[in-house]
Amino acid sequence: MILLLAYGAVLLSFASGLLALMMNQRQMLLDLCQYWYKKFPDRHKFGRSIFENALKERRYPHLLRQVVFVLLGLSGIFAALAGVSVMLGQEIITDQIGLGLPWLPWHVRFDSLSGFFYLIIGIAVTAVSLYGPGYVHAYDESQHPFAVLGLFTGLFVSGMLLVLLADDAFFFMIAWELMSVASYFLVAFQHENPANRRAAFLYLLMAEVGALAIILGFGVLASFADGFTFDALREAKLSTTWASIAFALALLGFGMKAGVVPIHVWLPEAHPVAPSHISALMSGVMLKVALYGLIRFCYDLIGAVQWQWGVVLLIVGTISALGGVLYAMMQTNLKRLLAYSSVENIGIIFMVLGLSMIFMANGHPQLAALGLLAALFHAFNHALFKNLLFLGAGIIQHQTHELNIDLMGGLIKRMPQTSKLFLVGCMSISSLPLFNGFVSEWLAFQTALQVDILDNGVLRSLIPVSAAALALTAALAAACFVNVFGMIFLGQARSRHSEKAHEVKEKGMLAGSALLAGLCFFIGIFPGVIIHLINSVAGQLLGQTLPNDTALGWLWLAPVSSEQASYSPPLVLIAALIAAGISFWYLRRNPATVMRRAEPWDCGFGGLTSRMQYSSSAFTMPLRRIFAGAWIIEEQIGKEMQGAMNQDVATIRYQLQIQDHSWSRLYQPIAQGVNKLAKQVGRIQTGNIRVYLGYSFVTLLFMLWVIS
Amino acid sequence: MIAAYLVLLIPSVGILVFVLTGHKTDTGKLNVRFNAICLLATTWLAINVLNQGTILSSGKAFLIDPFNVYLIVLTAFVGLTTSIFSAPYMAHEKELGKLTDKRLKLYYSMYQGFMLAMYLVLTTNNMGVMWVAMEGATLATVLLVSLYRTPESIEAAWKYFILCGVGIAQALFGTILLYYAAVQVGDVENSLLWSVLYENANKLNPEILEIAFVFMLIGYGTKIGLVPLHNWLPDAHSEGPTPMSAVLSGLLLNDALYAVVRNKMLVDGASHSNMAGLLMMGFGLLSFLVAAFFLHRQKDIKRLFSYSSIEHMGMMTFAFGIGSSLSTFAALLHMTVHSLTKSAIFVTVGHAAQVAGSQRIDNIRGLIKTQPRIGWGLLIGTIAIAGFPPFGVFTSEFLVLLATMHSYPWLTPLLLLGIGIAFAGLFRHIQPMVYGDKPESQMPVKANLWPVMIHLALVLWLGLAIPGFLANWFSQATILISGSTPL
Amino acid sequence: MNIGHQDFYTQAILSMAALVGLTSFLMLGQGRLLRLIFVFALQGFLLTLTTALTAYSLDNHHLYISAALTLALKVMFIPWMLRRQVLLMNMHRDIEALKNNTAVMMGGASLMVFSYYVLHPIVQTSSTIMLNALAVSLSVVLLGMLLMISHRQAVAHVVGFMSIENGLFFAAIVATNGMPMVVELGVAFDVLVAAVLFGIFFFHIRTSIDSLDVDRLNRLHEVDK
Amino acid sequence: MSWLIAILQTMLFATLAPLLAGWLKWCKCRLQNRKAPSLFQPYRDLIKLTNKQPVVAGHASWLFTIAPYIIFSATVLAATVVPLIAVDLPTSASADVIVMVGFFAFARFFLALAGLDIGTAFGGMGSSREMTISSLAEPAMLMAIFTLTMTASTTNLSVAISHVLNEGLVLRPSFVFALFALILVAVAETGRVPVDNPATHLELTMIHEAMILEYSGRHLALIEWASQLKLMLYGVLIANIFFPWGIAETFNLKTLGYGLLAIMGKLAVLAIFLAVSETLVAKMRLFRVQEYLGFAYLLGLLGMLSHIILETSR
Repeated sequence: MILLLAYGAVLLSFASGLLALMMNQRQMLLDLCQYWYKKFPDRHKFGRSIFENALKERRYPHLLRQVVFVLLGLSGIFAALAGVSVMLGQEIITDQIGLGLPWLPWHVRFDSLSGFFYLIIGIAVTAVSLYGPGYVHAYDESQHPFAVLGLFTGLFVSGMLLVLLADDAFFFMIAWELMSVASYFLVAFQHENPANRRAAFLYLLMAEVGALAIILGFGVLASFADGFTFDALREAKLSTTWASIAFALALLGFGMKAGVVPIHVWLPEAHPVAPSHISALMSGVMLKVALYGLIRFCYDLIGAVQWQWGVVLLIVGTISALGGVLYAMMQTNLKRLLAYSSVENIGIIFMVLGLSMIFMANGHPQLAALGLLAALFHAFNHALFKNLLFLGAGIIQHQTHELNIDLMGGLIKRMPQTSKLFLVGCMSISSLPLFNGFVSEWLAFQTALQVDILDNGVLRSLIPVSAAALALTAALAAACFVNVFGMIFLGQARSRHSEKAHEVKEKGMLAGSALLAGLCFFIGIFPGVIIHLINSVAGQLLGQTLPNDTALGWLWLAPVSSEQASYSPPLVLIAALIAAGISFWYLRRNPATVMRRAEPWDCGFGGLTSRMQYSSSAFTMPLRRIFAGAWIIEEQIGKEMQGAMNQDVATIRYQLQIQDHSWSRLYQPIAQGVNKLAKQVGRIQTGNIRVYLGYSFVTLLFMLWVIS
Repeated sequence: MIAAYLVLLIPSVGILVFVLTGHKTDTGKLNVRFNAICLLATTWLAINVLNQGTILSSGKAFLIDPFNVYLIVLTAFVGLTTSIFSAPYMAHEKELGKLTDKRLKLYYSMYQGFMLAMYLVLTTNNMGVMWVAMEGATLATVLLVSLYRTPESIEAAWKYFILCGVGIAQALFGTILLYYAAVQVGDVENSLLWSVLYENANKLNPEILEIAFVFMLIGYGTKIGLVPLHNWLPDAHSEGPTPMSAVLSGLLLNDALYAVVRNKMLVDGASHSNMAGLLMMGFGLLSFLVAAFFLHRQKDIKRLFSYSSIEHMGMMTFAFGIGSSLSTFAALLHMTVHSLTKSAIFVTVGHAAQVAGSQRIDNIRGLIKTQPRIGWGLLIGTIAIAGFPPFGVFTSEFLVLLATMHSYPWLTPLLLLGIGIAFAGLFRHIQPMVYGDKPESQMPVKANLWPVMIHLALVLWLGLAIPGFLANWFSQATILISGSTPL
Repeated sequence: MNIGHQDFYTQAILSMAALVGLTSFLMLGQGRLLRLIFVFALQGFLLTLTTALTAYSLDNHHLYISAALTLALKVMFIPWMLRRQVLLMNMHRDIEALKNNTAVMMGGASLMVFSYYVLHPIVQTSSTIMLNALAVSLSVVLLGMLLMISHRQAVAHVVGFMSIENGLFFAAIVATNGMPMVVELGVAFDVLVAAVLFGIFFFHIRTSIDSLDVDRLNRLHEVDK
Repeated sequence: MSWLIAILQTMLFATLAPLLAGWLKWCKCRLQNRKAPSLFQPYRDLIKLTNKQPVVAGHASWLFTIAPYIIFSATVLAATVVPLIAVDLPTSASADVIVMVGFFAFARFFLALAGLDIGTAFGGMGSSREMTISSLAEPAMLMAIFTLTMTASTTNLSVAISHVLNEGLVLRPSFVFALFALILVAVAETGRVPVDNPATHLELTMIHEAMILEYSGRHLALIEWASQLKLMLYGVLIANIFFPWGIAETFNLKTLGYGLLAIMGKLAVLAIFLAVSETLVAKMRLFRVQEYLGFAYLLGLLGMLSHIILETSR
């Protein structure tokens, strides 16, 4: 039954993709319809009228879009249901599908870990399918055919779901690459823009390299096992060295997809250029699938984790978290900023996962479970709020035709609904209490604080440092999102587009976002719901659950013991409401002190204009100066002088370009190296036939010499 | 067995008909019909093999075993679909005034001639005849390469002719040595028959066979396009008419590799050293890597894909060289999917070039906007050939990688490097061609893209599931070649 | 083993081998096309003699057919065709300046040694004499390639190509007393077609680049200039 | 009973906070040879402000008007967590020290947003600087807190304080480092000299004041009150963690009274220290703050390391 739900989710998303292909086939359907009714004129009168109505020229595309997204939404709901039920049942369901290699059918396994990620995907897809119809409505069919978008969205979602189901290396890779390729087409969807094409290319290239690394990782395991099924791989007995090689390959492969620094560069290029609801899925969900892969590979397949791997993950995660947030802060393109922020969050998840590994390898499975819990919980939360933010960004782009936050402003009054939803997202991602982001971060800190239990002094001093880095990351993220929200919604409009913007008419777009925002808040108040589910994952994966549902009762969250730490969001919420209520009531009781509105003080310069506001680059200037080494900064101030002695400044032009270090340090050298080598290799093809004959001659002589 | 004779007879009749009747408006369709009948005949042959197993003709002149039967069907199939593509394509070329009736007559008769040579290479049991047929294939196609009579095409044809001629002469020397070795042990009459040689392989003198194999490898390797013997290949593929490029890439290279593998089986039987395998691995890997780099510098779309053919042939050679059952299985599968995919790509490439009126990559832009089917066909074909699942090329590459990991783990990084670089090389050129806004001058052309769709659908099918009978053939061929079953 | 102890047939074969090798060297150093073609025809004639000799000594009838084919193709048809082309294109007065002629000749000589070295393992299975003859034929093949590498004229390339065929043919005769008939016929047919095609190509190349210098066939390359 | 005490304690917190501010100002004036205002001047200011009609910029959004309430409630919530006169209160179990930091972040988030809402240059400037400084202060603060929590192996403030109490007077080098780190952070976070100067409205130097420049009336009162509360909170944190003696461990009138007196005494002393340092030290340039906070972080790290190396024997 559960498996049926899981399959249903895959098939529904697949069907939605295929159905989208019918976009241009209206005429064919019409003909088919005619033919059918000519043949059976008196049957299905009722159905006929419905059908003909549906096939009317004006309604057909609209209707088809609706149906496609309904199917997608159903797929999401099915996935979420399947995920929850498998986690509640704590079952492991296996199956085989008769496809694949002759001696290796596709193996399927649906357990709690898969189920958890199924839930993440399910929620995200449901929200996106609510959101989608309104968003894609704006696309011009001849320029951006819906058939393409719908098809690859469906394939993308089903690819992600299949990755979670896969139980053999071959099937896993097929699903994995299906996911990559489908999302590549989505990135390249608006391909008339050269930047998008470049991003798509980079994305596919990195996906390919990552996939190769993963295949090799499986290959390492498989060479110690008989067969490619995960069951066989689990049995593989590896020496520590080989296991470490396999881990390194998996980290490279999955890390590339997840976008850890320094192999993250494709991510901020690719995610922003896709349509917003796809960016949401990519940033919010696809990265999680990479995380799933890593967890599956390390905890499940290799099994015996080494603490050194944990340290590697911890360091990589810390660098990613810090790097991600620092880069995010410097972006002015909203979606790019969000993409970098995904790098940051993935970094946090990796950090905590690293902690979990360290504890696991040091023989503290309970703390390992805590770490895993924090990592998975943060993954879940990130999926929620990053989806929400991307959807919000989509609404903003939809309404203002603009993504540069330095050209927005004042939208809080023109788009009140959106602004509230977006604020929830910003607060969650800044990990403020009462919202979900805080809970997982709190759990991460709690995990890090258990470090005293370890024997290794280096680890004991390393982990708190990384925890401090986590604190820095969180604070910077808060700064970053204050900037984002402030620039977009507060102040005065900085461009005509944002001045003329208004709230979206499509209710679905708001509903999709509202669903996510509501979940952000709900999970922030009742984190126990999710923790309970994750516990079953930890139980299956590590054989150890948290001693949760503590002595303090269900209102409290006390992961280790109530002595050590506890947090009760509902109580905090109640207290906050009381405090705010009292102050509100008390201060406004006097009718004489009703608020008065007036022009703000403009220092006597004659009116406040939007150009006097702080821009985002001004906002981040202090941090830019403090962490100057983190970026490649090109700042240019061009002054035009005038006046008698050429002393007065007539105009000032300020240009700021900020680049990623890994681009010039890692990618460009490789690209140049390949080009250089290709140039050298090109010299083989001289064009002279005598030289070619010479090659053949020399080869012959050489070979003869070799064998004799 | 009648089926086998029929397979050879039909193209011969085809040659005669085309030579005698000259070019008419419906010659293209007639060509399609000949190929269709041939496909039927091969299917019949395949069914025979399916029922009876290996067939050896009465005079032992022909041998149909699981290794070649699927190649025969594949040849007929690609021959058919390419002829479907070529009919409107050549008609369009004639409209443009590039070709005359006389040349079209040459084209169609040589098309059948080439098919005949291919069938002969595959069906014959005689290593000498195999050589003759292989040389015949060169001779049949060399005039087609220069069909347009441009300076470039003549140059390409000349290079093709000389390099392949000289190369294949080495193969004849190898064959003579093989014969020499065989004469030492057995009866003179049947000493060049592969079935006899294979039975007596362990009696043959290993030293002679090793030398013979070097000559064979160099000789047939020139036709496979192994680096550094490949130089003719991009020229010949890029300058001839596109249907020719499709069959050259899809069929001729396969058949040359087929010949090498047949010889390798003999050498492996005679000598216990893994010399033949190592040589093939070396050549294969070198070709694979060098071709991957070449991809980056291409300016001509057909050259681009001909280098990709070199790359894939390199991979197959490498896989056959490893010699384990898994890698052999992978190589057999790769032969199939590569042929299908590459010929499909060449079909779209041909149309794309017609759309843009040029083969230069820089001039082909915005195909998806100009003619979506061609654009998507090219893009998806490239995705498939670059080894993305769920297409079959992925399956075979995956298996090759795992097999390498099993047998020669330290070579896998090189292989991965090659795959990555090749992929980047392909896509950096493909993307600008299919994406973007369309240039003013580009106009849609009349194109029949069913072959492309069928090919890609087949490749997709092979990627998702290998049908039982094919898997069975592959396994039997694997047993034949490597001596053990795949897993 | 001393050559004096061999029977007449073997002595004859060895002499022929020496002469065939010599003709290859003569071709290698030859700059004038007409002389080159003449030497090539001479080589073909020697080949015919060898074949006939073998046929006679073994009383093998199908080798007579081979001999006749060789005579017709390699002594008459191809030289005639090439000569006609050369005269037609007015190239019989051109002398190709061969670079490093001495080095090429020395290289050719060492190739002969190399062939002997390569084929050494075969000694166990046959007489030294056979080996020598086989080594000579291999070196004829290699010298043919060297000829093509060192000469720029397309006509010389064809001669080189055909001389490789000669070497192969010689090897087939001396090592195995000819190939099976069907193969021989097939090879002969291929050679014939090839010769005809070469004729066509000369014409095309001539019209396209106004010369038969293969170094000028260099449009298709991938070197950054 | 304990809930009642917790609520009482929170109210006490809120009512005492202006007094501490007044005392601080008083000390400072005396030290600077100025005539000091009354100790209760802050109360008067607050009352005056609440009775005034607030004026809000014409295009301010709902966020601007709602922010003061949020800021105030978040700060009050933080106050519930910190044991003032008694330990073992239920409120400190509902949130630990990390949550407390979270409450501060919450308040700061809205304060910064409010600063950006009007669209004046000052507001943006203040928000930007505030967020910068706080993001640098946060790791230093957590480093210091980690030292404590690792010693007591809990993040629950109440439990941690009991732990210190039970242990008695132990000379821990890590505590010394952590104390200094926390003091440095507290100075930065509460916007005191040398990081910020609450008394100035000079546009180029102000941070906190720049953000609330547009506020008036009851809104301003709430924000002012919240910042006084925050100052006291940090004071209590330092006083009760490092010198917890005197805090009530059982709930009866006597111990609670002692606890109150003890904390008032400790805070008074701390305020004197602060006043002295504010008198002696000049305000720093903005771009030297990172060095200052870096030093705080270093102290915290040293504390942590000395805890690991010197204090645990493994």
